Amino acid sequence: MPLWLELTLRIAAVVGAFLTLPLIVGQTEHKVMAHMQGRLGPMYAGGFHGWAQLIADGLKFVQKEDITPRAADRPVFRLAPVVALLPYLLVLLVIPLGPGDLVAQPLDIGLFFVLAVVGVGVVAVLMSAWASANKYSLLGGLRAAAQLLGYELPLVLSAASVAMAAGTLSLSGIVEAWQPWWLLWQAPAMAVFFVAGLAEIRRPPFDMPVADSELVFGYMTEYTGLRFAFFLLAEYVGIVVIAALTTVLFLGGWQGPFGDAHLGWLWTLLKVFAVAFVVIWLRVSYPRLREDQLQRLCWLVLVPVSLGQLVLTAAVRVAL
Amino acid sequence: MTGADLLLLALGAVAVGAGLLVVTTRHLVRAGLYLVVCLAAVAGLYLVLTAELVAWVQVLIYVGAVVVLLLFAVMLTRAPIGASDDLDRPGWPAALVGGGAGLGLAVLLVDAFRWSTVELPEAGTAERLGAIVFGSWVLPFELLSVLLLAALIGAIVLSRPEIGASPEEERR
Amino acid sequence: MSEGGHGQGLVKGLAVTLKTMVRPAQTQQYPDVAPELPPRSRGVIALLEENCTVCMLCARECPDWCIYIDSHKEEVVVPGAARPRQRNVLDRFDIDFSLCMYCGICVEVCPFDALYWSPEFEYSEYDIRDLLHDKQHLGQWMATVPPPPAHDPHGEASKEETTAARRAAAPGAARGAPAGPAVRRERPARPAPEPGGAEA
Amino acid sequence: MIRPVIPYVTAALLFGVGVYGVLRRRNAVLLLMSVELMLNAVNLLLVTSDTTVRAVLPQTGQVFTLFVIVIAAAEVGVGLAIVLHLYRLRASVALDGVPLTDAPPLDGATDATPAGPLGERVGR
Repeated sequence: MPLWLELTLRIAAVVGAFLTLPLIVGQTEHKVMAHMQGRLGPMYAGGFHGWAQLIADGLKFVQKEDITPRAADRPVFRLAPVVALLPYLLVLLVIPLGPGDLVAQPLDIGLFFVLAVVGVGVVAVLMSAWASANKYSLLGGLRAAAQLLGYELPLVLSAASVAMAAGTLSLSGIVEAWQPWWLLWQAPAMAVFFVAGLAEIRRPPFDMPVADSELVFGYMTEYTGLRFAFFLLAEYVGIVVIAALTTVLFLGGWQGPFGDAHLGWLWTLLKVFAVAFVVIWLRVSYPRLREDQLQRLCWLVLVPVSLGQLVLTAAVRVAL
Repeated sequence: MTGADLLLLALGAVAVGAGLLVVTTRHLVRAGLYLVVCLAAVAGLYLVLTAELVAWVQVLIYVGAVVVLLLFAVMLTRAPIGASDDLDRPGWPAALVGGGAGLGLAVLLVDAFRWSTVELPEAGTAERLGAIVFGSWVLPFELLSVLLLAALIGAIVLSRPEIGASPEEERR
Repeated sequence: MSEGGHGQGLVKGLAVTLKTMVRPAQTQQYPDVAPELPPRSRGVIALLEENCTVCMLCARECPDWCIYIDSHKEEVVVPGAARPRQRNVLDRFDIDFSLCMYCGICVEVCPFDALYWSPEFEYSEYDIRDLLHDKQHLGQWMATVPPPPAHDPHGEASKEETTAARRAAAPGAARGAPAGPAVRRERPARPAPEPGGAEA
Repeated sequence: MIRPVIPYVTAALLFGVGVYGVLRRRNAVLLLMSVELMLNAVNLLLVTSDTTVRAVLPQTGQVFTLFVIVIAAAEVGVGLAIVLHLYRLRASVALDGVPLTDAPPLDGATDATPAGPLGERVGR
């Protein structure tokens, strides 16, 4: 296969995943959330149990008027949704789906790349918050910035723990080094990473930046139509990314009970969707934290736990 | 001119252009956003120069944290939307000194290197840099951690003016 | 609260949602699947025109004033009577369902069972003016009124039966009882003695 | 195979831009941004010099760049704390409005002078 064809194929695959996985997660969220609340969820669009609901939503968003408030900073306002979406697309490039070549772009320091790029998303939040010329947006943006900066620390620390355990920063390398007993050894790091990841993508119960009962819709208040859809899409790609990272770092990626070599991609996808289900489950079960509880959880629980995990990881590594 | 040269040229132009916008724009927040572009372009330059780890550290620390902190501060100090008139002082001496420094250095460096070419060194991967940091440069590294701690404590002390006041005072 | 208390609560919350998820949903697929309403649901008010005597009680009691009644008097010449009788003829009986609050007072007060509750509820309109149902429209709803419930087998016997039995048992019960008093005694509890008195 | 003069000149120009910004800007946060530009210019210089200078220890320039980035992060943290404190004191971050001669009333929040300027502003 010539190089350019392979490259095109890989990028097409990533873009395909980028466009379908969030939709699947979104539809799952519709359905799971509905059933957890004793409802049925969407039932009409597409016929069978409303499978096409999100496509219909997308069509609706496309048709809606694209409003930019008069007082807004136009270019910044219009650019923000794209900036919110782009980092996640880049992250999907390096997440390994299966053993060997099943990754769009194997990267030596994949973990570092992922953490660095995910961190860029906060710029988009600040852009949209400030450019909206709306006090609720600004409040939401400031909340988001404080939250994202704070939770980046436990996120990176817990990821560092697993990188330390595996002795590599490459995501594929981490999966290869993973052993089932790491589930126990790295359990605190996994919990911290998952919770911090939830906060990074601003999912309930960590959705203070968009808290609709307090801030209208936070930094997304002024957005309409396609730009708003981009923000929503970013949220769902965020779920996929966090679930995939949790899978790859802590759940052994493509390692399964059997058939790793051929069914690896299936194991990865299964685990990703299982984690995504937990993300949705948490959203339904827990109420939103208060702003001070959020910071308290970060600095008084997650950071110490992740530091302790680092010490534990180092101790076990030295002992082995 | 190789492909790498062209990339360097383009990224350098973006970096310098965005940098110029940072220091000349009259929109406070946009200055921060141009800074993002500039820093990202510099990260791109690092990548072309095979300094992988440094590039991603640049993205993680600079774009993800430093610029966000700066933007945060801009918003906390009530930046207006749109142009502000009182950002600059009269700038001829500044232009003179800045232009002089930049162009002077540029001329010096051009004179030193001309149009010579060099081979790119081995990539600065995490493994190699880690070996060097923890091999030859351990002491500075440890000093840096102390510096960071000091900065952390300093920032906390500075941003809490109530420290030292009685508990009742703090609760007020 | 201890940390254990927190953890317990968190787990309990997850358990509740999970349990709810595997149970069947409460949602009714209404337009596709007709809802199972109780048989005596109050959907719309039906009018049995023949029973109406234009006593105006319903219109007077209606808290929303949403019942409009017009009538005229007609003379009915009864052969053998000294003079012609007068009779109210219903010209208009409208209920404005955009005003109605479904309290059911009109149905309660009607002394002649001219108004009934029908469980039919799908009569929304695109134009609010179409919610004014005239007597013809109201009469059409009569078809949907469910039959009255059967007597409770263990309950008290109906007033007609007991009265008839008493009459039959009483001395001098050879003559048949006139219909009027029997009907009147049928509803002793109704707080509307006026039409009954007028008829007597 | 690259021409190192391109990143070198980029670094020099970035440094000049940074100097210009430091001298020109009145707003303290913008000034910090300009300082970041200068630091980046130095970083770029260090990384580029790794390609041209074959030192005994390879990639020392990159290691130094890492160190500089860390120092820059610390600098921004403390610098912004100072700027925010200044804003709280004076409701402005214009640097040439800062009087360097008289000391700011830092003891304003203590019980001795409860109505001091700091006490008022903090309460806002």
